[in-house]
Amino acid sequence: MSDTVTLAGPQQRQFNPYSDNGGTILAVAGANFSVIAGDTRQSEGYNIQTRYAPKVFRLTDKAVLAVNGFAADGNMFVKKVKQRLEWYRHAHSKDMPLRSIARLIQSMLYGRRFFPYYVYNILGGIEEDGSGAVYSFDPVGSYERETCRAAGAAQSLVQPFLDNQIYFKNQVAAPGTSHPSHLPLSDVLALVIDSFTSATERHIEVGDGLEIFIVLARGAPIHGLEAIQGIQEMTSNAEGERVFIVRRVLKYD
Amino acid sequence: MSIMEYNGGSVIAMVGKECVAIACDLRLGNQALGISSKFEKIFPVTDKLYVGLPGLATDVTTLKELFRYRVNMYTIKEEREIEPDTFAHLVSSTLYERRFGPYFIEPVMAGISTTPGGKVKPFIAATDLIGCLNFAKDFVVAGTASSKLFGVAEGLWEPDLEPEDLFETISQTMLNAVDRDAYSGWGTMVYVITKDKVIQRTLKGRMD
Amino acid sequence: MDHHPMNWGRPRNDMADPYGTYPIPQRPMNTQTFEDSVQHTQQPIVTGASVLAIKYANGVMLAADNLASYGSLARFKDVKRVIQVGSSTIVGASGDMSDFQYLQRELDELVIDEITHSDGHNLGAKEIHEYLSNLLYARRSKINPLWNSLLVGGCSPEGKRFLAYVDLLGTTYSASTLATGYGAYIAQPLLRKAVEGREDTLTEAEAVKILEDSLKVLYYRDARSLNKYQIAKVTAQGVEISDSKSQDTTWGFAEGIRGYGAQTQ
Amino acid sequence: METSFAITGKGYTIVASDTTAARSIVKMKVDEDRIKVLSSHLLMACSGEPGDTIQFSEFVERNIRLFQIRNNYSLKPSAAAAWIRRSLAQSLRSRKPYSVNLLLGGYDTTSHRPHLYWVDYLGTMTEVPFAAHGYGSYFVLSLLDKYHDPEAPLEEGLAVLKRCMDEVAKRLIVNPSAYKIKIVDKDGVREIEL
Amino acid sequence: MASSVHLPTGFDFSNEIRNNFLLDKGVKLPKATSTGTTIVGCLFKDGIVLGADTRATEGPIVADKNCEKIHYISDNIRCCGAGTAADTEFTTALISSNMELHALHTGRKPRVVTAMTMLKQMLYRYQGQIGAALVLGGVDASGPNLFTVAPHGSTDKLPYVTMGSGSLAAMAVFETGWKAGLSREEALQLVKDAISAGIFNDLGSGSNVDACIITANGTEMLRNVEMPNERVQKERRYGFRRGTTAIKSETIRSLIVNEEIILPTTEAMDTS
Amino acid sequence: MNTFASRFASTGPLAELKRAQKDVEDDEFSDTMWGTQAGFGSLAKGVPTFTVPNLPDPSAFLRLHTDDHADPNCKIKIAHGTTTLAFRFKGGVIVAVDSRATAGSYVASGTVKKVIEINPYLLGTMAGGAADCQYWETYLGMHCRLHELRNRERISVSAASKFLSNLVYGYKGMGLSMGTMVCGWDKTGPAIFYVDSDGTRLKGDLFSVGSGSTFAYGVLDQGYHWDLTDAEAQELGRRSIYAAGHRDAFSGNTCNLYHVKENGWEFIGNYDVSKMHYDGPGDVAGSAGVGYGYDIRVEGRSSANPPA
Repeated sequence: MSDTVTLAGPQQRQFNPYSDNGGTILAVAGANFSVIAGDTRQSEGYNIQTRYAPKVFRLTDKAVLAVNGFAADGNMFVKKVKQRLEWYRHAHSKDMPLRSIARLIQSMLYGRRFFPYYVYNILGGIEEDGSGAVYSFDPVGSYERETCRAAGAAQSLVQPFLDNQIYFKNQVAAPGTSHPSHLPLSDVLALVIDSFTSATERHIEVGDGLEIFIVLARGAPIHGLEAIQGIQEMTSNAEGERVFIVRRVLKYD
Repeated sequence: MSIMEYNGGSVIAMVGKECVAIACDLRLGNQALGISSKFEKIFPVTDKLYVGLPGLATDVTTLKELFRYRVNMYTIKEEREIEPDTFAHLVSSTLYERRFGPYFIEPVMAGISTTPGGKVKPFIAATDLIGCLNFAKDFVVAGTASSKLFGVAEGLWEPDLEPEDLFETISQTMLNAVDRDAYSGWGTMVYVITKDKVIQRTLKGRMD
Repeated sequence: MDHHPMNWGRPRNDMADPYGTYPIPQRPMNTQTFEDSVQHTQQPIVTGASVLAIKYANGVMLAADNLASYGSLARFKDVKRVIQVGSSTIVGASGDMSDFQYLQRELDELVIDEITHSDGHNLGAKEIHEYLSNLLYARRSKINPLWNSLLVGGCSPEGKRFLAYVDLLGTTYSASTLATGYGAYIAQPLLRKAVEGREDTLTEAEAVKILEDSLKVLYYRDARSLNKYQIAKVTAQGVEISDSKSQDTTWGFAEGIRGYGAQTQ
Repeated sequence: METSFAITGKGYTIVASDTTAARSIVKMKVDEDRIKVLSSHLLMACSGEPGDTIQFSEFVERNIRLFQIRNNYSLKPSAAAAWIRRSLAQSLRSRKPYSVNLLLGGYDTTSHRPHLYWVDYLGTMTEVPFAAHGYGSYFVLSLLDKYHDPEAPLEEGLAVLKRCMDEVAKRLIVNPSAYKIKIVDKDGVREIEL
Repeated sequence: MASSVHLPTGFDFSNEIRNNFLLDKGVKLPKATSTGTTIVGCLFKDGIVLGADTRATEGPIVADKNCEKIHYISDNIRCCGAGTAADTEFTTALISSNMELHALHTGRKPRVVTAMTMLKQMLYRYQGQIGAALVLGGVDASGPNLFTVAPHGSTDKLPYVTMGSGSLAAMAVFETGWKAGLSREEALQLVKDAISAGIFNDLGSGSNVDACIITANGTEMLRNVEMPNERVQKERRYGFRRGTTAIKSETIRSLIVNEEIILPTTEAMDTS
Repeated sequence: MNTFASRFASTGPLAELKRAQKDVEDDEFSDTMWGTQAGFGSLAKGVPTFTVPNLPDPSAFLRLHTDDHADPNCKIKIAHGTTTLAFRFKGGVIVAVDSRATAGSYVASGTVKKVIEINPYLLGTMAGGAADCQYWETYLGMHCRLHELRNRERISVSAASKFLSNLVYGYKGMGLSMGTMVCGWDKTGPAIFYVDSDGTRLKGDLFSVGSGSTFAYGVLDQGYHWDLTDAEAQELGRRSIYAAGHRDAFSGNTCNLYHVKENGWEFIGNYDVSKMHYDGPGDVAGSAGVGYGYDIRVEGRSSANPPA
């Protein structure tokens, strides 16, 4: 490494500006919807700080952001993203498209390359062409568009399960058939819930509550959503995409 | 890097209806570098009992030899085959003996025993590297992919699977878990043990 | 950047010299004794222990003892760790007391600013909590933290209750029961059991009882606590912070105990 | 920067090892033979901690010889490999472990099969169709994945070996100047020049 | 190899040198299973109630959802273990066997203090290296006895004790609820509450409540006396169509010994 | 005492660093921040600025929290691992990369796009910190476009790579991790430049970068010569990435193949490494139609030599 700033001396280690608040988030994109979910436990070490701290936030009617990692960084980051989106709305009189939000998040994260936000982000929503999309980020801003992604404490428990059930990885299709490229919403919701109940069983930092956001493309069929117990609509504009939220209880132990 | 990741490898065992299954990956690595794709980590103890030894490869061989020796001595002295739960305790005490200088192995055992009444009893167990036994009713996992295996198995496993269904479940669990682990993979081998036969299959898994 | 295949892409170890730049290998060096770097508050000095808070039917109630410790020394026994901010907010602090006093000054300034605006808006607990979380997060981002864990409770004149936590890292959360310090381990289980699901029915007397029971357990078990405490409540009618009081404690169980092992007499 | 390779082919095993003995930045010797002939059909290439390699290979050589004198027959490659691995693993538990990496090539005269064992300093052993130790392994394993053929006649096997040497010469920062190459087949051990 | 079926007593340190050698190379040792754990014990009017949760963890992963942490020492003595799971398991097993020998030797019912002394002497000898934090309880000729034993060998004698990562949560429950002369039902309920406080407030503890009631009349082990954390029904079933997994090769070994009885065919005698 | 003095000195690197830190402390997104400001573009106002922790040694801080090799338990795991390669031959430039990103031992993604399409004539590859490559190469793309607008001609590969090299050299020692190949076709013909975060910039015919690069070299060197046909060259690229994907734990999943020709780059295809192992890349030019895998290739062949 160069000698630009060689400041010899031991680093002060008493104060660690980071903490880990556990929890897990995941998102799945469908043909014309996307589902973004996170548990609501916030913990530090073996201590449950609160049983309800949301990790998933509605940004616009077509974009939902899930953050996981260090809660203070996460909340601050969401606050700043919302601020930038608000500015955009004032300047352009429309919501920022999803792919632009993704790029915005990249440059905001990379702006802290040398003092990173300890935040894993997953952005889910509807693209301008009406397709469901999921963007996943690492803490310093590398991102890619995917169909499904889990992040956080139990990512390594949940992600291979989703690989198997959503991408049909390692499954040979029955003779004469092929695997569907997109699953229907009801299947995705069931998989999301099972992912979280499984993660709750095996990971101590996952539990308490589950919040699932569903973003539907403009004019997409309601997929029988109204039948889901306790569903709430959070849409702000009647014309465009619709956002719903479903809450479930997870184990408290 | 953890010492368990030096050579890599993972093992899982599951219980089915009057049967058990145990699976391992076949990779032997030298950290990131793959050396061999034929390194089996599951070894027969008796006809109906298999032990999987994921961990540091030199200890895999050493312990395989040690267990074979001790089981043979047991068989000679007692003039009967070792029962699965007896073997589990043999494994446990062998490892705990080295509490302060452990073998870097987390054994997984799967077998079936027959009760005096003639009922078939599936048996699985795992220990940590110093011999803490875990007798689970559903599945046990060990190795570098253990957290991935836990996640998938918790999602896919169901009680009372027939041998062929158990094979599918354990295979899918193993294949998808090791695909997310850099240090496991390079092929998978599965044993399904039922009361009258042992099916051994090599799976067509990802080779990267 | 390290280019070795096993370590590719990671930061390079500067002690090694992979490119052979220098003909002499680097030798280990002894660091200078007085080589100190920028010093901020890197550890708390005079500290307060737990603060407890719950929501109840009429508002929010906070409790904290009056002790400020200097290490293991019970140094100051009349420190007020719960303060009123504005008309409808109470803030309880644990952690470094000097940092808390600085915060008090900041909060006073904030309130005075707000009054001088006299624009009909009032600083509620939510706003004060937001202010504090921004302040503490900004200070942690400068690696110069204010070493406190704060509980902010409030109740609007309409009766809307607010209770939230913020600490030196800027971590925030809210729940119907909160506790800082050892209270998070010792009192929180009791509070959760007593309060969860009954936030809207607990009477004031019940709330006081719950807090006092928890404080008593803390006094029994937390070596940095004192049997002299204040209970503050904030309701739609405003803030009320009690005088210091104490409880009867019993140590009778100790009578029957002989030794710690085989002794019987 | 020691490099050794070995490959098996139709009825033979070739073991090659570079001949440079270097200490720090100095080459001490350029014709060191690191391949020990353990018995009539067994070869062992040793690399690793200087000193340990020689001590360990001689220890192994003498014991294999002793076995032959006592029993009047030689250990088969698989048996010899198991014994050598065990010795190495046990030495690791002693106060001064041998820190050596081995390639063990042999020819089993009873089954007419060539054998090759890859053994590292921890006592990890596996049988492979081709193997390498040292930094060279990072370059030649992928190459051998593509070019190695278990049924290749000796000439082809040597040609593949040549590829390995060329590749290492091309890419490795310190180019081994020369290699010692030994072949074991049904007729026993012989050394060749390439 | 010095290994034998009859093992020499004590630990085998032969891997120690090698492992230190590996440690020096900068590799990390894997974690042993630990029981973060809430374990408790309290006195009541007729005896002792012990309690434990049933979660075993490896780091943040739950290794065993329903393990047993109340270990058998003798008929009238039980011991709850927290800390390194293997250590609690083997330490209690060793003391249990020594207690049995001691009982046979003396011909008397074993006393709790004897077990306590054996445990503290053993743990002290290993200077905290054996990570077992124990709650020991039982009823003997001297009445009910309840101890804690810390990993370094220090002990404590109190009417109500807790150990493990959930000990603070459980102790809070005891401090508010325990009084001298509790009835059996009250004591059991208090222990259940204390363990539940650990299960729901400490991430290292979880799953079910085990309890054990020891009185002069006998010992009652209440395994899984409360199961507040059963997994909910999954939303879907995850069976696979047979043939979903691609296989490369298969060998089937039949364990049924097929005996075909072939009667010796009487060859036509060569009469020529 | 020297360091004590330097703490209060107004000259020297520490003071400079402090000034820099002070500048960014107050406003994280200063006016020069790249991207939209309140929705209004503020392009090319200069180099972006970054928040630096207020510590004597920020790079040690970064390393403490992000170097997953030094401390596997570090919280912030930046995606890593890769094999990329590019070579020049008579038909242009072949660029082939794998698609795996690992965080510790966890395979974080198997679908990473490691070729960054800077513009229709320029490709950048991505090895090292994924974010570093993505960000700086996107930034490079912007400047290449600006160069085009200013000068009415396309930027040369050499200039583009020099620009990138200068950019990252400015952050040397701060903890960036990037090993990239800028490939393209300009007036001088096909060109490849290797640029990394140390500030190295090398022109060459054949490079492979990343943790699996040695394995790729092993295959690449043996099959490479200038007069390869297009089909042969593409096959060589695929085969080399397969080799690395197979042997290196941190590379694999799929191979993305690009071919840069005179009129711009062309995406040839995406090939699954495991499928290449068992069945080969499929029906594509240059493929022999069989699996690359050693076991597949030598199936049924034995080295036993029993006497006839």
